Amino acid sequence: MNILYDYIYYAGAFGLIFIGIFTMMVKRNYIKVIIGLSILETGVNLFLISVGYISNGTAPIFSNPGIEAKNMVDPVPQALVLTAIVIGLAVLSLALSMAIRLYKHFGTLDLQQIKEQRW
Amino acid sequence: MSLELLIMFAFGGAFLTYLAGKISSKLRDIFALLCSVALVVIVSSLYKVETTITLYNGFFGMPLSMRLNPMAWFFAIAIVSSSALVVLYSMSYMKHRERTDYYYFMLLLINAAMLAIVLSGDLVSFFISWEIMSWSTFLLISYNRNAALPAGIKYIVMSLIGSMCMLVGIISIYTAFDTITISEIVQHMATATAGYKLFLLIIFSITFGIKNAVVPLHTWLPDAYAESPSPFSAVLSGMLTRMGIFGFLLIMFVMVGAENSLHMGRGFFSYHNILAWLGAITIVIPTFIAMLQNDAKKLLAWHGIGQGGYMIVGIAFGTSLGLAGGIFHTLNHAIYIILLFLSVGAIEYSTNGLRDLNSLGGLFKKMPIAFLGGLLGICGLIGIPLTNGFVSKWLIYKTLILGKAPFLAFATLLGTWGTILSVYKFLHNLYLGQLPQEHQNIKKTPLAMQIPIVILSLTILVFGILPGLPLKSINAMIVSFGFTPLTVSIWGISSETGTLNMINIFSILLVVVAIFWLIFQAARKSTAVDQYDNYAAGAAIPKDKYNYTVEFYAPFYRMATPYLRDIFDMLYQKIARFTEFACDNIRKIYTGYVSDYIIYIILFLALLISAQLKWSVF
Amino acid sequence: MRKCIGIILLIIIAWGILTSLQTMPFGVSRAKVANHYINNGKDETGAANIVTSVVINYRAFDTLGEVTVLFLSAIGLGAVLATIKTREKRDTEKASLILSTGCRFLFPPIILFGAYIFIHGHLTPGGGFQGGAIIASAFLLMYLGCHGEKRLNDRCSTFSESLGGLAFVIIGLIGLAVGTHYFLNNFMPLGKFNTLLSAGVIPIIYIAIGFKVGAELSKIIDLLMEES
Amino acid sequence: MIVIVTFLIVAMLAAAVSAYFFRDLLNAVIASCMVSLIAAVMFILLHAPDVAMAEASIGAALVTTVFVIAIRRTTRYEK
Repeated sequence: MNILYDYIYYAGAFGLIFIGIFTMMVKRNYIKVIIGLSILETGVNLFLISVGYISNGTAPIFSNPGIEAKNMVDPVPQALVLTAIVIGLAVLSLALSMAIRLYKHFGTLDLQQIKEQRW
Repeated sequence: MSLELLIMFAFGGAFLTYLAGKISSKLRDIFALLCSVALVVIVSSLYKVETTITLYNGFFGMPLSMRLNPMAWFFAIAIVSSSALVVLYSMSYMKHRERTDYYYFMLLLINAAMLAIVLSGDLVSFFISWEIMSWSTFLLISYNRNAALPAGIKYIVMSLIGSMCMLVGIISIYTAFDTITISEIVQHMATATAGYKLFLLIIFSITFGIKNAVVPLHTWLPDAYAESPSPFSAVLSGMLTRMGIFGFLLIMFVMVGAENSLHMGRGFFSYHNILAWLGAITIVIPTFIAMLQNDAKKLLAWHGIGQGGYMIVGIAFGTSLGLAGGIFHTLNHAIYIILLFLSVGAIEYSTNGLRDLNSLGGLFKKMPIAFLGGLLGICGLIGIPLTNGFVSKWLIYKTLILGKAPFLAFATLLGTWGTILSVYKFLHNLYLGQLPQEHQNIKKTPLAMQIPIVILSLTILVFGILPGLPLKSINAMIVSFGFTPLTVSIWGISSETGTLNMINIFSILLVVVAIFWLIFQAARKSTAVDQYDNYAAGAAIPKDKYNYTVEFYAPFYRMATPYLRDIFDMLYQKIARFTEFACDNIRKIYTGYVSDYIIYIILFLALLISAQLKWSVF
Repeated sequence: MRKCIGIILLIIIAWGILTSLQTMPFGVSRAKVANHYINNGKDETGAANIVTSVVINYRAFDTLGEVTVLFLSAIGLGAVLATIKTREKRDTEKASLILSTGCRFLFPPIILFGAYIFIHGHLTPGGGFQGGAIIASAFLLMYLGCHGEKRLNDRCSTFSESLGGLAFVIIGLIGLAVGTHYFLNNFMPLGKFNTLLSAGVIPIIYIAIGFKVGAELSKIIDLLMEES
Repeated sequence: MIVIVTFLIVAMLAAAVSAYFFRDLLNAVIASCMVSLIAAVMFILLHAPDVAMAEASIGAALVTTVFVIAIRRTTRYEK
């Protein structure tokens, strides 16, 4: 049980990462590839946050006078992930706009067919 | 002070010319001419001045400096005066072309870069100027687009290989001696091992060999000369290619030192002997290839390679006589090849870009000045007495004979025979013979094109009769290399084994010519005929085209063709094609399919991880 | 085929990760820099939320770059979509009165909530990014519910976007000029801890970021929604 | 507690796997929205309220909307 408790978050994070990568590697639909990318990104964020976790810790906010500094979880990965999420949205919407453009041009989202039509 | 002024004038003039061209083309032409004339004035005012200035001190703690000594001055005056003449010539030649601002900018930039090369006092500024020169030359070679682009690319690829070799040499010198200033390198060189010196000699020889077109490395030259605009071909062949000779002098006699570079290796397989033999091959083969060319500029281009061989033989032999011959030949070659290119350019200008020897002819009466230039130019090229080529070739023959090198001497003589045969074809097919119908009303040669041709023709005669003028400063250069000085008078040169005195030859020839002329005048039986009459041999002349100069040397051509293929060019082409093929196949891993790229990334990660797990490499 | 290769590669990577995770136990240690932020952040920046103090004070230059990336992606999106000129007509049903009225009713409270989030960024969880996203979702609601009748005011969004970016940079430059001379220096008085008007420039910058992010995300949604 | 976390993670992975398998892209997007939502809950459990807020508002809401818009302008079904 202890081992499960230690590694359950990591397992979840890497599970997401692997599923995301596998989707990107295997799927031929462009939007499916982008969905894989977003799952991968969520996994990476989860992993970063769980690295900064402290057992029996508190959130890094001095909201009440009684909160002590030594129990706080690591704020640096949180700050990192905060910006990463926003950038992730920007990247995804850019990729999706490319998808729209590709569909307008080729009439399909299948990467194999797009590759064949390219020349 | 005037050295800074010189560099400032050279580079600033180039940029300002470009800006002036944006205002008006007439202003630009005048400005360019004034700039190049000012450079001539400044350089000639620096005669016999020896000075060093530091331009910039902060280049990684190494000073970038300029220095003036006899060698630098000699090359500098040749560069600036030839470029002034070419700028004057270009004023008419380039008048109705496109992109003339760019042309003048590049021409003056090349001029400035060459000045900076010969004046540079350290290897880094030498390298920078060398690169400026190479790149602007590339841009100007491909000025005419179309066929000129491959020529330019060929040039820049080979030139970059050379530059990279030079960079390797410079970095190794910096790591070995911790300095880049040439005068300090000279002092450190005494402590270096013989192997290191040989390494330096070879690696710099590749650079300068490419620039000077020594035979295995010559393939860029014919295309580049033929495809660039004619005035620039003149600069390219006259001075720019001869920066290679300057480099050879720098590395052999200044940096490594004469006593080292002339005793590198043993017997036949010594460095300077192999270089001399390469020079001999460079003389013979290109000269005979030149004979087969039907393009006037290509013919001259192959001669440009061949004449470079004489200089290499002269300086590789390494006696004061040979060195004087090699350096003097550099100057002479510059004079007559610029003259020849300018006169071909005049024909090109008049006939709207025609330079095929088979379709021209009989232009002698239409363009007398260009004919004069062509005639005196080929006289210099062959080395007929009273022209400047004679003196330098005499010095080289003399060196080879005194140095007991009969095969090399034979090679140089063979080269001269080939030269005579091929330049007769050149002269005849352009100026003599029948004038084709369509060239009856060709454009007149403008004055700005005639002046440089006349000046250069006179210079050929002056340097031929009074070789002492340039030989004095060449002598100073040789002394600065540590050789015994020659006894030079204004008429010629004298040594214990023989004397050359041009005034004697001149007066003898004058007397002989006078006698023969008198005899012919007295016993004159022939009558003057029309230019076209002498072909008919009594038969009626066909109206359209009757030109027996077509396929000159055809039997020789049939005989020699199998042996005269340019095998090095073919080799390089094969290497290039193989590289292209390999790259084309490597390119195929970029499938344009997102999932493949992800698989590559994951594959790389997996390889790293398995390497770490198996062998713990990190 | 592709699946087999993918599974094999992922198994290799999983194996490598498994061996390296054993040296990284869960929930015990903190990075050294994090200790500094937690122990001194309260006194140095005056913000109760340490994440905010890291984002806006200690790593504010990163944030500036990140906002720039967001801006660039909005530009790129516009550039990619701008060339599509085909205006296809889809027959969509008009939203009912209740739905559209509800959307219009909810719009101001959501905006207010977003503003609340980014104004209180230094006290409570949240801040400019989250607040900006909430504001963008308010606009999204208007697009979905009111069937494109109400559009984002182009000039207004551009103005607030550039105002936010400009305020960020100008405050940073003032910080460079005043006090200890580094970019985005917290030069204003820190105030009383855990009140709204505290923590120097942090609330101001977070408000600027809120404007900027809100305008950019709304613009992205506007670009994607238009013509469809 | 550990039971809840395990359940959440299993649900999250199941959502991700179903996002892989769904042929209907709209379903796949909803599944990935599920992943983001559960991840937001897990951020709360990991004491990262800021990130949870961002993930819920951006990762779950806005990303999904953007996907839906893109699917609407292209095709709905894979293949």
